[in-house]
Amino acid sequence: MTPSVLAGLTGAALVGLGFYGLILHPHPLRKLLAFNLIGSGVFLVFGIVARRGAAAGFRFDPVPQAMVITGIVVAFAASAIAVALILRLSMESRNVTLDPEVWTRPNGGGAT
Amino acid sequence: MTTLLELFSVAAISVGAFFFFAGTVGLLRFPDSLTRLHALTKADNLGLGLVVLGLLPRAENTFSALKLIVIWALVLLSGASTAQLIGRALRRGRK
Amino acid sequence: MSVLPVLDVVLASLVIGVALFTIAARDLFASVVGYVAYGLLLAFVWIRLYAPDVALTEAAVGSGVTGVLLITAGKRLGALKNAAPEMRPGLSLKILTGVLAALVAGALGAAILMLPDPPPSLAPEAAAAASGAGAGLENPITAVLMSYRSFDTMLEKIVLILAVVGVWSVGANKAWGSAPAPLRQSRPYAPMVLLAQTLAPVGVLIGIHIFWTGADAPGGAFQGGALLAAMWMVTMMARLAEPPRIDAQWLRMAMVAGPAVFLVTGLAGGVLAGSFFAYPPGIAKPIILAIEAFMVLSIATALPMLVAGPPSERPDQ
Amino acid sequence: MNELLLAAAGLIVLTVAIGLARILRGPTDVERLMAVQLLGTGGIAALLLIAYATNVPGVEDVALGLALLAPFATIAFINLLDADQGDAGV
Amino acid sequence: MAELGTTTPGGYLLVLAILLPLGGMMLSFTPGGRWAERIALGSTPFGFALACAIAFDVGRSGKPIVYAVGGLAPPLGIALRADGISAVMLVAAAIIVAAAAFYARAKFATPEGVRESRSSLTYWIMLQAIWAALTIIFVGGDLFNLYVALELLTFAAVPLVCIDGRPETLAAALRYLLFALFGSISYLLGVALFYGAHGTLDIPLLAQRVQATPVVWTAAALMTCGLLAKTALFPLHLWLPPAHANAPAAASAVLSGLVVKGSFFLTLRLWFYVLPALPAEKIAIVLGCLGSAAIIAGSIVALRQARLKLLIAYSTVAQIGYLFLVFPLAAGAQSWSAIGWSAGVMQILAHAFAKAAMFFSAGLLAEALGHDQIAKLGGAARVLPLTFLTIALGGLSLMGLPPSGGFSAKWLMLQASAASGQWLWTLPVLGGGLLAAGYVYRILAPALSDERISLVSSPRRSQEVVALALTIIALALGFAPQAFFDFLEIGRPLAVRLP
Repeated sequence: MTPSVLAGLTGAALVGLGFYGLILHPHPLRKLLAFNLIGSGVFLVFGIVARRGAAAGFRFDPVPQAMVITGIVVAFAASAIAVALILRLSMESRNVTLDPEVWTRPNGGGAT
Repeated sequence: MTTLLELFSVAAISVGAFFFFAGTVGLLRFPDSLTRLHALTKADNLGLGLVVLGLLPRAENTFSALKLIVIWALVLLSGASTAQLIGRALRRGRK
Repeated sequence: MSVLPVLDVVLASLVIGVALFTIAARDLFASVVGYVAYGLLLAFVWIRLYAPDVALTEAAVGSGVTGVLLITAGKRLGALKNAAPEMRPGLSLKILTGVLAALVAGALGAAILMLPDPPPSLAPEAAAAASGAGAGLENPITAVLMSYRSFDTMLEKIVLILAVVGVWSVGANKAWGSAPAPLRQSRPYAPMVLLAQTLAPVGVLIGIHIFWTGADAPGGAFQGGALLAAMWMVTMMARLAEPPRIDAQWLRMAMVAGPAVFLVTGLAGGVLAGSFFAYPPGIAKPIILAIEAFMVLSIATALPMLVAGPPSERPDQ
Repeated sequence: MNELLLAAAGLIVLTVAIGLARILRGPTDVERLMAVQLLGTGGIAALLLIAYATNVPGVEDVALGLALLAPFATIAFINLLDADQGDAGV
Repeated sequence: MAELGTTTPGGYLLVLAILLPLGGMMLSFTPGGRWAERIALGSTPFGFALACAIAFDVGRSGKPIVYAVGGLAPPLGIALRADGISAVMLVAAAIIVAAAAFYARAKFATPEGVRESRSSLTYWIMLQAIWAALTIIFVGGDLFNLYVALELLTFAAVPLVCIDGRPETLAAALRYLLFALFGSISYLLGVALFYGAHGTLDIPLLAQRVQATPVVWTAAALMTCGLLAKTALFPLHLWLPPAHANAPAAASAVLSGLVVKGSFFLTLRLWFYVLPALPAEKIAIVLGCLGSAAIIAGSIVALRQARLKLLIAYSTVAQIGYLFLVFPLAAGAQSWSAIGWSAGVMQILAHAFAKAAMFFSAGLLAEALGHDQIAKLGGAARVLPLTFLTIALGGLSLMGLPPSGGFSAKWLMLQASAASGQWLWTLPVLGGGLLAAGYVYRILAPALSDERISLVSSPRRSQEVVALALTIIALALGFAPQAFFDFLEIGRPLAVRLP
């Protein structure tokens, strides 16, 4: 098994693991970690695509690698927003659940 | 590279790897946090130091060699400082 | 048979093992620590994929900046005992999700094994562009980021600014304009100050070095900027510097500088080089380096602000 | 010769990986961080060894970056510990 | 196809249309304060003019206009392309963004005595960012570039949801963010596979190269799932109602009217532009069934809502369902697929305008009455006649009664079902119309009663007029001439078929 195939299968496994965590974990920070696992799995898939594309004197195809760098930056920005929201939510309500039931107030309203 | 240098390099790297091994054993087997911290810092400083020492003769140019030394110095510095910080926190009985 | 394949298998199983731990750990903080370790491991995987540029990015962002962000969040949320949601998913849901996840992973794995051979690649095109109309950059990734797909790169920096505004916007109304809370609440100990005082100047040099070599060797604006950002963070964590007020003009100008210069240069390209976001031949490399220098500034200011969080109501201590 | 470097790298990765059991076992958060720190240092060593064995350019810079950022997680953690304890420092 | 990689005469307009809101956003951020509002409002006429110029250019040449960014043609470079549907969407987005900006002046003007306030700076910056992201989504020609635009859209939309900072809005924003992040990462995974299989991400180049291989199917499935999560198609819709109902009206209108259309637009791009060569009849039927389920489920839940804004948000879930009927009704290169295509685009436009107007009205109503409980609306129509006229006319379009864009869309859908022999699709179309009549009646019936109701404050006439103007556009779409539908066909790859 070549390193790139191995990394690709690792990426696939990470996506599966993250997917499982994203759906099942009730805590939003755990969901965020799971999302980041999926993200890195996806980047690994880009990585093997880049590695396979070695040609013309390059040991890799630079285009997908550049995309991974862009992707890492975007994923970090996403994590920062999510963390800010989670921390704010925990400060406001001492309850960080995302369960819609909890937030449905029978007599709520007046939102404009 | 002369044979002697080669031998030195291999020896240093092997001992370095051994120190990592020892550090890990310490981290896992030592009874309490402070002794584990002790094991960790040894592995950090000596293990990496010896590996760097072993790689120095293989460096292609002075700049590469300099980078190796800077890496070691940085790890030494941060290892020592964080060990102090962790030790302090542990001594005060906080986790 | 070489040692390398064995190493690869060890590395892959480690990555999956730590990822599994991150998902399965009972304790929230343990899971966060697992994720930080995971970020480190990924940097190695990238080296094995001949992607030192990505490894550098992963090392700087994955292990440094994200580590601080997540550890802070994990520790704070772990301290709130009643913050943990009560409900636990039932077994049937677990099995169902597990099967679904396995299906996704299986399909993806199969797709990866079925990728065509010989693989398609833009490497030849990139090589041709680098020798012809390209930017005269030896590092093909920098050429992709700054020339062929510069539009993406500019957008990505704008995403960072937007994220900063998004993070600020979750703050309290009356705190608007003031500074985020300090990264350390109390006075620092001497070893921490010493560490920051030594680390920061060395780190700044290394950051600039990595940015500068990025045109021709692995490295570049983002990696260099991320290291500089980390150095600013370490000085703030040791209270050698404080987070700036969010309405500070210099801060906002620094954050906008990169994408703004990029945008203006892109527009100017329409007049001077015949196409928006094209560079005049001959002087492409210096222009790209100039844009990158501003982007380093933007990244070095935006990342710490993302970690520092929204403006705080409490007066600085 | 390169095989030897790689073997050393593999050995180091393997041992520090075993050290990661500390993340699992804890018992305290401090110990979990120690395991990460060991992984960081061991990782730097392994990275340098692999770099010299396989001749990938730029790996030293990656190691340099990792070395710079190694103490970050610990410092952030200590800062939060002190904040929790209302400690004024010395 | 080669000409789709080279710049055409009007191509530079596309770059300007993107850079205008991007530049405006950065320019607003630096000085902050009142400048953000001024720049956002000031740039809307220019953006509208650019969108019209693009539409004019596309119409005149009868071909898509193209710009190769940096003078570098795909596959290495990135191309921007505007065809008929992009041009129409650009104009619609410019109008709705301008309306939202005008409407939002009342609530998001920087208060007296402060240099800058949290909610106003956030609103004006995010509004421009949404506009920029949508512009890129409508004209982007490269799947990765579109990914960055999708993320830009998410990061701009999420803070708008929790702009008033109550805990339940924070939870809604967080749930939205997690769904959206899942959606974009799933999309990105598909992009990786496409690149790995075919070495390009440029839409027309990819369309030439794709074959029905397992890799392509996997990529398409991943991207579609991701986009569906972002579009809030049933059963991935759970995040939408709390997010859209909790945002301020000036934001909800943009979120419901435009933002979900962004990811839907990319779903269209994926199946009709990247993958027209795939035999995707079964996928089209699955999407159509999900859409039908969304129509029925969304409408029924809307019928049971106590709050007006939640009702309107669930109505969005239902109306999104209609959009997905376009997949079975416009599939392939049949004689009837042009009808289905027209129906889909008409539904996007009619819903965008009508829904934005409804949210504006709901916001006005809640501000005037101090609540938005449907049960307590008795007599409100007599004190807020203009607002209720808007709700009634918007409701007309949602139900699909003539004369309205909603009627045209649904009528065309029925025609396409008939022409293609897919009679079953008429059931959700008609059933959804009846249910929509039910929930619109639920709002209007108590409001038209004789009860007395007191106002907390009287609504601003200018805001009421903005909302009414949007509904009038939604109605006027019902009179769209054949030339308009011909325009929508420009650049649609019909000819590409598997042998």
